[in-house]
Amino acid sequence: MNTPVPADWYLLLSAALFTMGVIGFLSKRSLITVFMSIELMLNAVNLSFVTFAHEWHAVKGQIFVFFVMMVAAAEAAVGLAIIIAIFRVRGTLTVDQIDRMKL
Amino acid sequence: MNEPMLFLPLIALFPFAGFLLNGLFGSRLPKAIVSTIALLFPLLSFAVVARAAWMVHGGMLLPVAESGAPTWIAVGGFHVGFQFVLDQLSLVMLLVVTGVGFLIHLYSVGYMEHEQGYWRYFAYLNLFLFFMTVLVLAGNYLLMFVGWEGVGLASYLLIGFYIDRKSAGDAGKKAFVVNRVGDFGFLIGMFLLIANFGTLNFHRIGTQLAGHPAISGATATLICLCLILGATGKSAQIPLYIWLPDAMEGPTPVSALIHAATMVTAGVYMIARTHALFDLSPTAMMVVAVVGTATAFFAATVAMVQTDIKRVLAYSTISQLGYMFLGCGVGAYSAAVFHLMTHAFFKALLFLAAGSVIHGLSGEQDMRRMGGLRKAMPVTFWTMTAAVLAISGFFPFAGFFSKDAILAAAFQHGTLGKALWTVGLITALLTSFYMFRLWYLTFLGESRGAAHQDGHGDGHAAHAHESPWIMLLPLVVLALLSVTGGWIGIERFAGFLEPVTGQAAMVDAGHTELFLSVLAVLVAALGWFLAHLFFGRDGEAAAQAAQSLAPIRRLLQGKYWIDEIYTALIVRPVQWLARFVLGWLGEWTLVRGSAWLMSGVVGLSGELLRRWQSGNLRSYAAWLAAGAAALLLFALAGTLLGLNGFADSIHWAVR
Amino acid sequence: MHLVLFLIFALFALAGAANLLLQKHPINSALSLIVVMSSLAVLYLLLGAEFLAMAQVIVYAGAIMVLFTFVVMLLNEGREEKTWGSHAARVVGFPAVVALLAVLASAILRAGRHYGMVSLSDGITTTQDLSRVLFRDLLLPFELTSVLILIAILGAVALARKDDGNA
Amino acid sequence: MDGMILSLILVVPLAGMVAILLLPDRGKLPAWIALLDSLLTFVCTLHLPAHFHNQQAGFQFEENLPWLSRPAIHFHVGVDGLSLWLVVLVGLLAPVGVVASWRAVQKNSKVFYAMYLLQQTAMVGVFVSLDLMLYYGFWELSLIPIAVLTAMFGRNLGDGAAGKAALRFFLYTFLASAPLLVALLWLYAHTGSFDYATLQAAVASGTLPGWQLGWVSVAFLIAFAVKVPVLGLHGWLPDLFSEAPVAIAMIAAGKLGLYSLIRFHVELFPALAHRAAPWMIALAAIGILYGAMLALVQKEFWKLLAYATIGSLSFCTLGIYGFTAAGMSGAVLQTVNEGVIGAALFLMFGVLYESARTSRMADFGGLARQTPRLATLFTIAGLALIGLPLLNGFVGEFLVLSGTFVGVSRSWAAIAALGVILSAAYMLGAIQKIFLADGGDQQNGQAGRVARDLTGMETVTVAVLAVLMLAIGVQPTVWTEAMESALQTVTHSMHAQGATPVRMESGTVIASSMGGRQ
Amino acid sequence: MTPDLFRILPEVILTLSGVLVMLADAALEPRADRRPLGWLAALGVTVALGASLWQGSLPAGTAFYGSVQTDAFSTFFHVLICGIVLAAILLSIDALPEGQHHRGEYFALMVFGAVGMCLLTSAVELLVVFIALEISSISTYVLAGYRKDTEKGPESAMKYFLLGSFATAFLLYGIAMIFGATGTTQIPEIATLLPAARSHTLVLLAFALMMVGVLFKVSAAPFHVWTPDVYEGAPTPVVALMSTAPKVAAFALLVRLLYGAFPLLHALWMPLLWIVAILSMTVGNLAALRQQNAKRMLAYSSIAHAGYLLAALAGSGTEPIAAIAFYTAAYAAMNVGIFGLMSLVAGTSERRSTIADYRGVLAESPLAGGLMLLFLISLIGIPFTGGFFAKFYSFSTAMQGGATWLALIGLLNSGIAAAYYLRFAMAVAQPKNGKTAPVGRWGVATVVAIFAAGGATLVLGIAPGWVLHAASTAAQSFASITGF
Repeated sequence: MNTPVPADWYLLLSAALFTMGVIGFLSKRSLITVFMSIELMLNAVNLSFVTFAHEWHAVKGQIFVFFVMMVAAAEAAVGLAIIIAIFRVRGTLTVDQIDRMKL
Repeated sequence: MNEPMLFLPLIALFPFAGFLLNGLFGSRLPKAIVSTIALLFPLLSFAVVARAAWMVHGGMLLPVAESGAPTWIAVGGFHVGFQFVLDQLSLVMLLVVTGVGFLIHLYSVGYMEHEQGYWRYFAYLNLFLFFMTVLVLAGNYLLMFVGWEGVGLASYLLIGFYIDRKSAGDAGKKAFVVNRVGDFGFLIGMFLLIANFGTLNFHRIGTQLAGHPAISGATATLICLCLILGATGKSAQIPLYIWLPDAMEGPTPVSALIHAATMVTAGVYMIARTHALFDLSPTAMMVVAVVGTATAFFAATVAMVQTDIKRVLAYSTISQLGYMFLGCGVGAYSAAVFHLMTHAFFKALLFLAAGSVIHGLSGEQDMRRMGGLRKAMPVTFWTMTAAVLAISGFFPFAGFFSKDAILAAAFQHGTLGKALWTVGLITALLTSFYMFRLWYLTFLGESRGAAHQDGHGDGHAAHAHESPWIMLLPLVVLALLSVTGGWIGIERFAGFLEPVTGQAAMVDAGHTELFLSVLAVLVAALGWFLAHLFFGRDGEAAAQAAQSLAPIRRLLQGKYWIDEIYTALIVRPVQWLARFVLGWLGEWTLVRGSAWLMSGVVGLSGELLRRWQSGNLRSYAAWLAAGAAALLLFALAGTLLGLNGFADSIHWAVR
Repeated sequence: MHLVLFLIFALFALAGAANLLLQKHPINSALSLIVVMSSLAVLYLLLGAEFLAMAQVIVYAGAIMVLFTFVVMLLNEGREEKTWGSHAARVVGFPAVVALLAVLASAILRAGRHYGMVSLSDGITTTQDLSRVLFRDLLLPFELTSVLILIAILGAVALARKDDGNA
Repeated sequence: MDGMILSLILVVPLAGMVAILLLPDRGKLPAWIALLDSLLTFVCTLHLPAHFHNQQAGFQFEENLPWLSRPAIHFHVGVDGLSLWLVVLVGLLAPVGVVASWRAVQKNSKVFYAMYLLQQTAMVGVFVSLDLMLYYGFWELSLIPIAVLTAMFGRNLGDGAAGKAALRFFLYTFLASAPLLVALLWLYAHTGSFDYATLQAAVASGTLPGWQLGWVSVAFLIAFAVKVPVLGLHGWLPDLFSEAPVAIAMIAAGKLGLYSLIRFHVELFPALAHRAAPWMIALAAIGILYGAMLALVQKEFWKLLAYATIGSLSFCTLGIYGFTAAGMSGAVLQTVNEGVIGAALFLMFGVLYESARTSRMADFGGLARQTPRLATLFTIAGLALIGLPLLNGFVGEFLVLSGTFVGVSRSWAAIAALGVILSAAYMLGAIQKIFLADGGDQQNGQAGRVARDLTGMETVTVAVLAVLMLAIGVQPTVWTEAMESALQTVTHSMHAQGATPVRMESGTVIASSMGGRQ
Repeated sequence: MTPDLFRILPEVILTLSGVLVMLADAALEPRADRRPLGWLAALGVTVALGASLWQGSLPAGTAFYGSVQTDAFSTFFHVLICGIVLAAILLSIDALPEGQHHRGEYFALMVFGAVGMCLLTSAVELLVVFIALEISSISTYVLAGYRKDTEKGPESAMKYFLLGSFATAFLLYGIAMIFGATGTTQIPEIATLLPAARSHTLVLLAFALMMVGVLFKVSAAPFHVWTPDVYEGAPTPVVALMSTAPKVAAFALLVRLLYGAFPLLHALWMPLLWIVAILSMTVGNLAALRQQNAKRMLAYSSIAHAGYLLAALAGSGTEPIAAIAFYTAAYAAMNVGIFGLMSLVAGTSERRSTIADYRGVLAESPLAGGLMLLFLISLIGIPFTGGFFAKFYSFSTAMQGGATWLALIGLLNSGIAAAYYLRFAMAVAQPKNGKTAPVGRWGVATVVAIFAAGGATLVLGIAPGWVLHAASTAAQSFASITGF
């Protein structure tokens, strides 16, 4: 009924999500989705935190997640503002086209 | 014993003072003062020499070395001072140098009167006297080398005196550089002396040689050969004679002083001065003799076909210097020096007379445009005649005695000596021939000035005029010396020099010598006769002969193409080597190229790294991810590869 | 029960993440992300983090993702196009990602034996526990967050505001 | 006074620099300050020979103040017979450089003279430092003014050649001094000191790890060899000579590197220097010929001077690495000579260049009439360069060659002596092309027409140098006597470590160096 | 017993002055001159600097339940960071275009950023580290994009932001892992609990992931790719700030992590940092060689400098920490100086961007040109400038740790580096015939900032003893507390 799950399954899921976030960062063409990939990575990390908090019976892990959320919110505000700013001057959000600075 | 006060340094310093005064202020001084300075200081110098000579005559013992000579170079145990020594040999030389030198200064006042840079000329001339006296008075090789190089410098400056003429500059440069080749030998010779004797002092080397006569012949030969190279440079012998004909670009009095009477004899002087060493090396002696004889003959042949009056004299000088070398080479040092002295008289006279002719013809030097000057320039003619007779070896002119002495010595010098004597005798014939050729072409016959001129004014000969007295006076004095200079006789002369040059070589004076003397005079007469045959009349014979001997003539006129051969064999390869091997391969490819290669590789990798920066966010992320992966792998490699406990054993147990 | 829930929501999360990657339109990606986040909220519950589960839904899925969708709408950016701006992303990035995942996974697997099992009822953290730590031990970070938020507001305003021509 | 004089010599130029920086850039004001200041420095440097005790071994006028405690760096300065004349030489050349720049530098003279005086301090610092870190500091510092002033006041600014030359110079020397710093740090790590005497004792004691010490000495050697420059490492020199302003070019080569070779290679690592000597001798002897031959075919005077300099600096190297008393004192003397002669030639051709803006010798011709003072002094300097006896070049060359010939190797000495022939050829060729007629070709000599003669100040300056050439040439003992005791110390310490004069023949370079390794 | 508040006094002052600037900004007329705000911010930072110095006199200790720790180490970096921010604010006062509004936010962001950076150097709780890092990062993200009407400004901010967050995610993951391995996030506790960690594999993983984040912040290769692009697009005074202050803070963090949390992994991170150091220097220097854009070139150079800094970690004992402290100080002085001058010379519109554009500066303005040369010379590492002693200490530390090869490679690298610095210097020195853009006006603020930087560069080069003493005190205090 209450079959326990090994903790490392959660960690594996976290690693998988983290990696998929990285893949998203590498492959998505739209700035917004790239940003979403980062959120995905943060979420993955959060899962690890919660898992470890559970394992250590330490509240700190959960509080960490709480702070990550706040940071994510702050980042989202700034990040989206940057995206808006870039859209204003470039008129596009395609990553591959925003490469004016190079070499 | 009180040291006689000879004031030897003054002999050198007087002309130097003249040089400084004229050199620094001459351009702003009036000509008269320049001339006064220029004449006064050599005269003072001559006076000191004359005083010394008088004292010697009065029984003063030679050699005299001024004590307390200042140090020049002193490093470690090696020590060289400004040491002046007067002995019989240097006294003779000094008398010639300052005496003839002064006469030529005097002559120059007239000859150079209208030249630009009058002050400069005299400054150089005084500088020359300074260095020449240093050379002669030097008590060690290094100081001698100072004079040696210094006279070269003065010669360079005077040859290039006409700064508007490119050929003059070229000639000056050539003289200096060729002399430097000789100096190279001299330097190496000195180094060998230092290595073997630890000193460069003549006296001390002499003592050591006397103390250890067992110094290896090979060493002596090596040193001597090096010194010979030096001597051939300065004294214009094969293989380094080539600069002297070109040196005629200088003003004629310079040719008389430097390139006939004094400087070029420095090689002979040096060999005589070093004879103790040469005596140890028969090989070196043979080389000297052969080089001298070959040069004498060779130069005489070339002199036969020269048309430039000064060049004839230049080759003649080379030829006569060859005699002196021959003298040295057969051990007749005193004879060589004797000839050196008489040669100084008559060759200086020849040049000065030629200068007078050139002066009278407003600069014409080509004998083909001369002729018939006897009447226009009587004093010049008669003095010149005396000189021609002297050089050709007619009795009782000076040249007869000295040349005879050399040839006699050669004749008595074994088998090789006989051969050398033969060549020397033939050379005497040629000498006589080309000197009379010159005599005929210049003074006798008709004036040919008009025949050759190409529309630039009238023939020079028509306007020829005798030179002013100030030029004629030296001519007359030298003519007297050319006539009487030999009367002192070789025996007495050799006796006088004996303390320096050692035992005279000839032992068997008598019938043989008389025979040889007569033969020599006959040969000279034959030369005159031949010259008369070819040039004494209308020159048809000469033309015919020239026709029939065309190839030889071409060879001679081309001066055996020695200059060209040297250019092709030495100058060009050196330039080629410098330009292509060093310049292109060394400098461009190796030095620059390696730097370029390095900077190129670095720059290229920089460029590649720069291109890495694509500007694309995804690429950057990819690199970040790759870096992260690498870092993770690095940190975890041990653990993950299953090296269980790797991390634990290595990483934990560090402390 | 725990296992089942875990499997289901883990699959949801993975599927959402995969969908995020596959979708061409940002709005679809955003919705997929919301799926991931919601699934994670459930997993948090499974791990006994009640408060976080709520916060996850409210803050993340609710606030942040709304912001995202809002910006997507605002900028009206259409489907993303297949552009080829980066070779490195494919040539270097994907091997790197594979390596990354491999390292992470194998490390976690190795470490896993040191960690226990998670069952539904153990170690539920109450908000009270949370706040005790938060407002005492971690007061400083908490206060710092205010500075962070302040900066975020300042920055967002500074960047997103449209300047007048002359200003 | 004796205890402070070196600091004073170091500070006076710096004070002048500050004064120039603070005062306005109006007219000739910076130039005057620089001139007076450098003359003052020169007077200060003259204090050294005046109060120098020839017989006394070791360093004099020493000052030793702690600068940093950890790492232990001291402001430790002092001179001995080796550095004495070089300090004076730097003092002498400073006003010469100002005079040489008097007309050439018109714009931005403030920057120029400020940098110039900085260079002054740096060079003196190199010669007097007895703390290796302090030494290294001055050594590196001396690169900056040369590079900057070349870039700013160089000849061909338009096409960027000046900047490139400056860059090349800097990179060559800076890259080479990177291993030097590593070597210094290594020595410090093993001895805990940068003090010269301490390090010398440490090296001599043989307690330092051998093979690494070998590399340390090689690092020293390379850094200095580039600066000299020794043959093969001279890539920067021709360009710098062609591009740098006269006052800079005249101090760029020679002195610093040669001094460092003696002081910090031969004296510090006698045994290792001994092992390197066969190679250095071979390089030097070939360098003499190489430089002279290339000088022979140059068309531009600056290039000619560059290769001529390589030749005459090779003489110095040859003397140093023969380890003979004559050779070494000849080398030091020759270093001074090269400075004096080079300065004179640079100044004079600089005057010509400044008006004609070309250094092709063929563009001149027949200047002797137009610029008699220049022609005369130029000829004197040229003759000094090619080693005419009674002028300074001869004594140096003679001592080096005789030392090498007698003590080291006859064949290498003979090869080196061949240089005397070639040097005459190229120098006289240059004099002829510039000052004498060139065959009446009307196209030539255009540049010459705008040339001017030396001004009064320039004449006096060059005349002073010319008198000095004569003075050194006639009385070299005054100079060599002061070196004697220092050189004895050198040779003594070398003998103590088994480094006798190198005996070799040209064919045995490799053999002997192999043999030395066992 | 020191009140907890004293331990974060500088941060409090900074926060308050930031808020004050914001409020004053709001109170000012829309069209009013905003420069007084800059002075206000500068005043706040100055007071904070004073407070940091005062903190140095407090006994070392922790506050807020072991969240922060102040000691000589944190004081050193606090002072340094406050100094940099102060200079950056002063540079900005004159550099931002006249009449541009919202400068209040700009100055406030700088001041708030300083809060994060300062805190980063004293934080011993990883949560505080994380928040402080985010504060400092977010403010610099925004500042980087401050010229949002240009094409490059937002792009710069975007790249910085996304890559920064990407790296932060790694750091955070690492924190999670270390939490999972040891059950704590307090640095001192980590060190003590490390041997008893649940899984050593996880520790290694955590360490590696955290290194990714920190090495990104110090822009060490191969995590450097963002640097040139971000510097190019950001306003120059901001570059002066963000090429120094966040890096200084990140190095302090790196030291804290390496010596404070992971001293046991010494044998692991030593070779790792060797590689990273060599890679950073080489990549940075080589890529800078052909660079034409001045700011990009200096960006690459800052990568190389990160390499030189990391080289010091090869040493043993407390030396590396002292060397890093000293190096960061010298590096800050010269980088602030050079970017300040570039800002002054290039003007607010940044009309000079390539190196060739700087041709003739020395002739145009000997003062500006001369100072530029000074800073470039210092960057090359010529003696009697701060840059020399910085390199000297770094490499001599490495040598004493036995890393001769590292020192050799590093110094050869600095030889290569000389090429591009000098190319810049040559350009500055070479006169230009054509028309040159005039050098900007020397405002009081600029003069103070640049002269302070120049003075610091010279003092660090001629009399480094004082700063070195402070640095080694910092190192020793750090060592005595962490007890490694």
